[in-house]
Amino acid sequence: MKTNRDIKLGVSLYSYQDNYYFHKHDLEGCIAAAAGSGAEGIEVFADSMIAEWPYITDAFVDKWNGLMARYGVEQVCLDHFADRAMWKNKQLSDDQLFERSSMYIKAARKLGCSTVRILHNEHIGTGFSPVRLTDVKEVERLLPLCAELGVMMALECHAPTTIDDSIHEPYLEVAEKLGMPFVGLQADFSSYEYCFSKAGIGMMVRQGATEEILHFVRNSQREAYFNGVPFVYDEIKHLVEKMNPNEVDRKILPRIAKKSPASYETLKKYASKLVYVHGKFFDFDENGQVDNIDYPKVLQALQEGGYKGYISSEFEGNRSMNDIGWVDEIEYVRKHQALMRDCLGYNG
Amino acid sequence: MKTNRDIKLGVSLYSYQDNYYFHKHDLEGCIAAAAGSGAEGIEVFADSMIAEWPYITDAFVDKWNGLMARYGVEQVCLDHFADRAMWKNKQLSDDQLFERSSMYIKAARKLGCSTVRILHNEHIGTGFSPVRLTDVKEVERLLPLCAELGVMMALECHAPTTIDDSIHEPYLEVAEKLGMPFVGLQADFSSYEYCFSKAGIGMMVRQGATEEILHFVRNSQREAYFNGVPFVYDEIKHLVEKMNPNEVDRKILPRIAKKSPASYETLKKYASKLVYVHGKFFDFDENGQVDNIDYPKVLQALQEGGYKGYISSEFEGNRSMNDIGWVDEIEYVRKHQALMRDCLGYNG
Amino acid sequence: MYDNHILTDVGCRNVWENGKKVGYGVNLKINYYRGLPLCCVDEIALEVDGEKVDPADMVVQHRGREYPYLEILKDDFPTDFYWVFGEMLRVVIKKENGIAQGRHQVKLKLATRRSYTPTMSATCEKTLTFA
Amino acid sequence: MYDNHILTDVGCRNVWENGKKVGYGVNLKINYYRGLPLCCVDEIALEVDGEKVDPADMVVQHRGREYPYLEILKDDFPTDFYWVFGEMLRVVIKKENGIAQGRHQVKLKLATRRSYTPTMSATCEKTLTFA
Ligand SMILES: [Mn+2]
Ligand SMILES: [Mn+2]
Repeated sequence: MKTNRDIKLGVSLYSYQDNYYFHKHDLEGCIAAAAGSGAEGIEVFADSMIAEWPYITDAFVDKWNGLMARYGVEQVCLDHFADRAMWKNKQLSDDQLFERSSMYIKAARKLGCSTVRILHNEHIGTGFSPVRLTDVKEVERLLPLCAELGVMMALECHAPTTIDDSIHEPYLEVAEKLGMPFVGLQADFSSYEYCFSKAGIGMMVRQGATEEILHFVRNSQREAYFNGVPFVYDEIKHLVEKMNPNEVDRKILPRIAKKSPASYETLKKYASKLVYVHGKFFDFDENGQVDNIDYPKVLQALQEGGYKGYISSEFEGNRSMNDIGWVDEIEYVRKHQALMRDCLGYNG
Repeated sequence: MKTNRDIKLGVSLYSYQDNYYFHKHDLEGCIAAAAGSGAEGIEVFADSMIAEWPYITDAFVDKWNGLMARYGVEQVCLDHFADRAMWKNKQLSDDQLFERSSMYIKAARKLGCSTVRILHNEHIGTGFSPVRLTDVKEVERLLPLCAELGVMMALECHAPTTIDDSIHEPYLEVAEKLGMPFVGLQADFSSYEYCFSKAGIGMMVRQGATEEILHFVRNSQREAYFNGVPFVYDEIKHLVEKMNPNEVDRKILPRIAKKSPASYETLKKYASKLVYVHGKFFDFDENGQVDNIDYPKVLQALQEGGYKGYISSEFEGNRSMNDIGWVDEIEYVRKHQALMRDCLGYNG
Repeated sequence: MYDNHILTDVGCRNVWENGKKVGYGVNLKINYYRGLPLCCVDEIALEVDGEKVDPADMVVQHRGREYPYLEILKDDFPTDFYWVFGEMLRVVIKKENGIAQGRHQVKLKLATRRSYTPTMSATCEKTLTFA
Repeated sequence: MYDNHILTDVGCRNVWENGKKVGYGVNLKINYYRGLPLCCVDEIALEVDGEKVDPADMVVQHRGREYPYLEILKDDFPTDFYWVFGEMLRVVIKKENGIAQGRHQVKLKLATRRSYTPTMSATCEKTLTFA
């Protein structure tokens, strides 16, 4: 349902991946699910739900626009990927990667999306991606095309990075240098996790971790967060040791024990400059709150900071729960949209 | 694999209905399954596995013949139905039913099937079917078409009837009268069940029957059969009463306690006149024998009686077992074909 | 036959027109071992959250065409529109504002007329998530 | 991702030509949340009844075309043949006389290269019935 609010709510169809993978819902069904949740914007992964990708025929464009009209929603964002490791022993050259990135940007334009989530080189920090993703040099080459087509490149700042991490700055600088303001920051709520979600506990236990230890660490994280003090794993490490962690625990703990939310103050300060936001979530607690991200605080910061644009539901709990059965993504997103509307005062 | 044996083995694709219904295998997959079991003949339900039914395009015919060539099998029989109760308050007239029956016969010819399993009015005796099926008068009208096209109408004699039941005779008489020998008897092994199959026990128990009673009755049936004496339910009725049968038992018992195999001598006597045979089965016992039909005896009677034609596997256990999970029809048919080859001495 | 499977969660969702919900639909599979002409459907009865769906609100979508449910029950409805074995038949319930997104208890009774056996009725009850 | 589902029993069967078995095939689903170009397949390794399938015997069937498996691993293989998300990729193992009809223990290792995460490998072992 279209509104003229400053902060609008969308859904990334990524949230419905199991429905699509297992053929419960096709692209139209996923759009219907998003519209039915009360969202007004659609983010689409062309690589997932446009079966003719990497081509987009006029017939598909017509169908797409028809779907937007039928479901009373608008296209918001298309996700770009940087598949540089295209072959076993050979990678795309910078020129080739530029060509592919252009393909995503043109596709976004064809589908009416004003934003492309660009997979920039510092998306998840440095040192994890096996290849150089879309770096500053590539973005600089893409800017004229984006300016011509009016497509904004959103730099998704995903945990472990944050929107104020200086590694994203060179991208903004190059846009300023060229006088082409077509690259901007995108927040992903993964940066605001104050503990790990219980969605993952089951899977970790099935992989051999000790349930009691996971709950103990998670509860310590929550206690610290709600007491307003930083969580320092080293302070509870001796207690964990007494619980006899096994090898799986020892492998998992350094990764999940790192959680601490980025600053809400900084988020508020940056809010008016953000070009897109991912409302990441994994699961809810008994009170209907997201169980590891403080949505009221995060949304308050965005609202008070004057964010204008879309926050799109990005449900990721499916991946940690679907190994033992069906995860009702549609229901998760529905609740998530209702929660966000609550936080933003849209229900009153 | 094609042979020039007198008795050839086929598979009714009916056996693979769950594979088709749940989209594990399409028509080609079912034919591949039949060919892979070692069968050389295919019986097809146009109503089930020809998606364009009631039309058969030339393109389908070509595909069909191509499949027969690819899998080294031949088309044997197409199943006719007599959907006279076509509407809620109105039935097909005799003329209309004749038209529909003609449609099946022409379809059989198009697909190269020399036989149509005709759903004649006494298929499962009298008094059960809610409408008049294809009766003698209809068959008389169909005979000239069958003669012209060279298609044999097989009167499937299903339990509770038998091949020597006089209710089938008028059909043969009318063919003789017209001098058009295009209707003949088809045996279905349901007439040779000497007890009920254990395939059904689970489902009956899930419907509320008492497992101990079912096993007791079944064991009594088996004991009688292997001792060469007729099974008379009234002789064990007092014992069943002591087991406190509930209402479900009382409803089920009269139906399942009726089993007694038709005469092998009669089968032998009729064998050379039969035009088709359904190797019906539900389940195997621990020794790999069909658990309620004496295949060695039945096949011996057919062989000694000089049967020339196809025996097609007709697996029906799926229907009594698939309410609690996947029934591996392909494996059942594979074992069934091997058993029939054994009985007929084709493996030595 | 196939009682547990006649009601599917595939494509279970609201139906929209011009940004508004105008109904909702479910996909059914047949309760028999073969396909049947649509006119052999004896009854499709739906109950949603304990409330009976008015048959007059139901339409049946089949191979790109749509028929009011009550139409397929009429005498002389064409005999060559087959509900194909294993394929889904879509039933849409016309309803202003559709159905609330989320889980609903749905009960289906499906009865079909067959050649040589009496009309067979299958029943299936499931919690379905409507998108 | 989707480890339990990458190996399917759909269309699991022998492949025939002129009345003879010439191989057998299985259908795979992708181990990722999106489709990938075929050239991003890093490895498809099959083990049947404990025996490794020779990669040289494998062909990949995709949208009406067939490629030797080793071909898709080669540098400069086209980048626009997508293994569509949720769709099956058919792998046929060429083998005289195919595989014995019935149940076999099949193990699949599927590795795919992705944009920002290292090559991910999923493993799935199932008893499959080959028709
Ligand atoms: Mn995100
Ligand atoms: Mn039969």
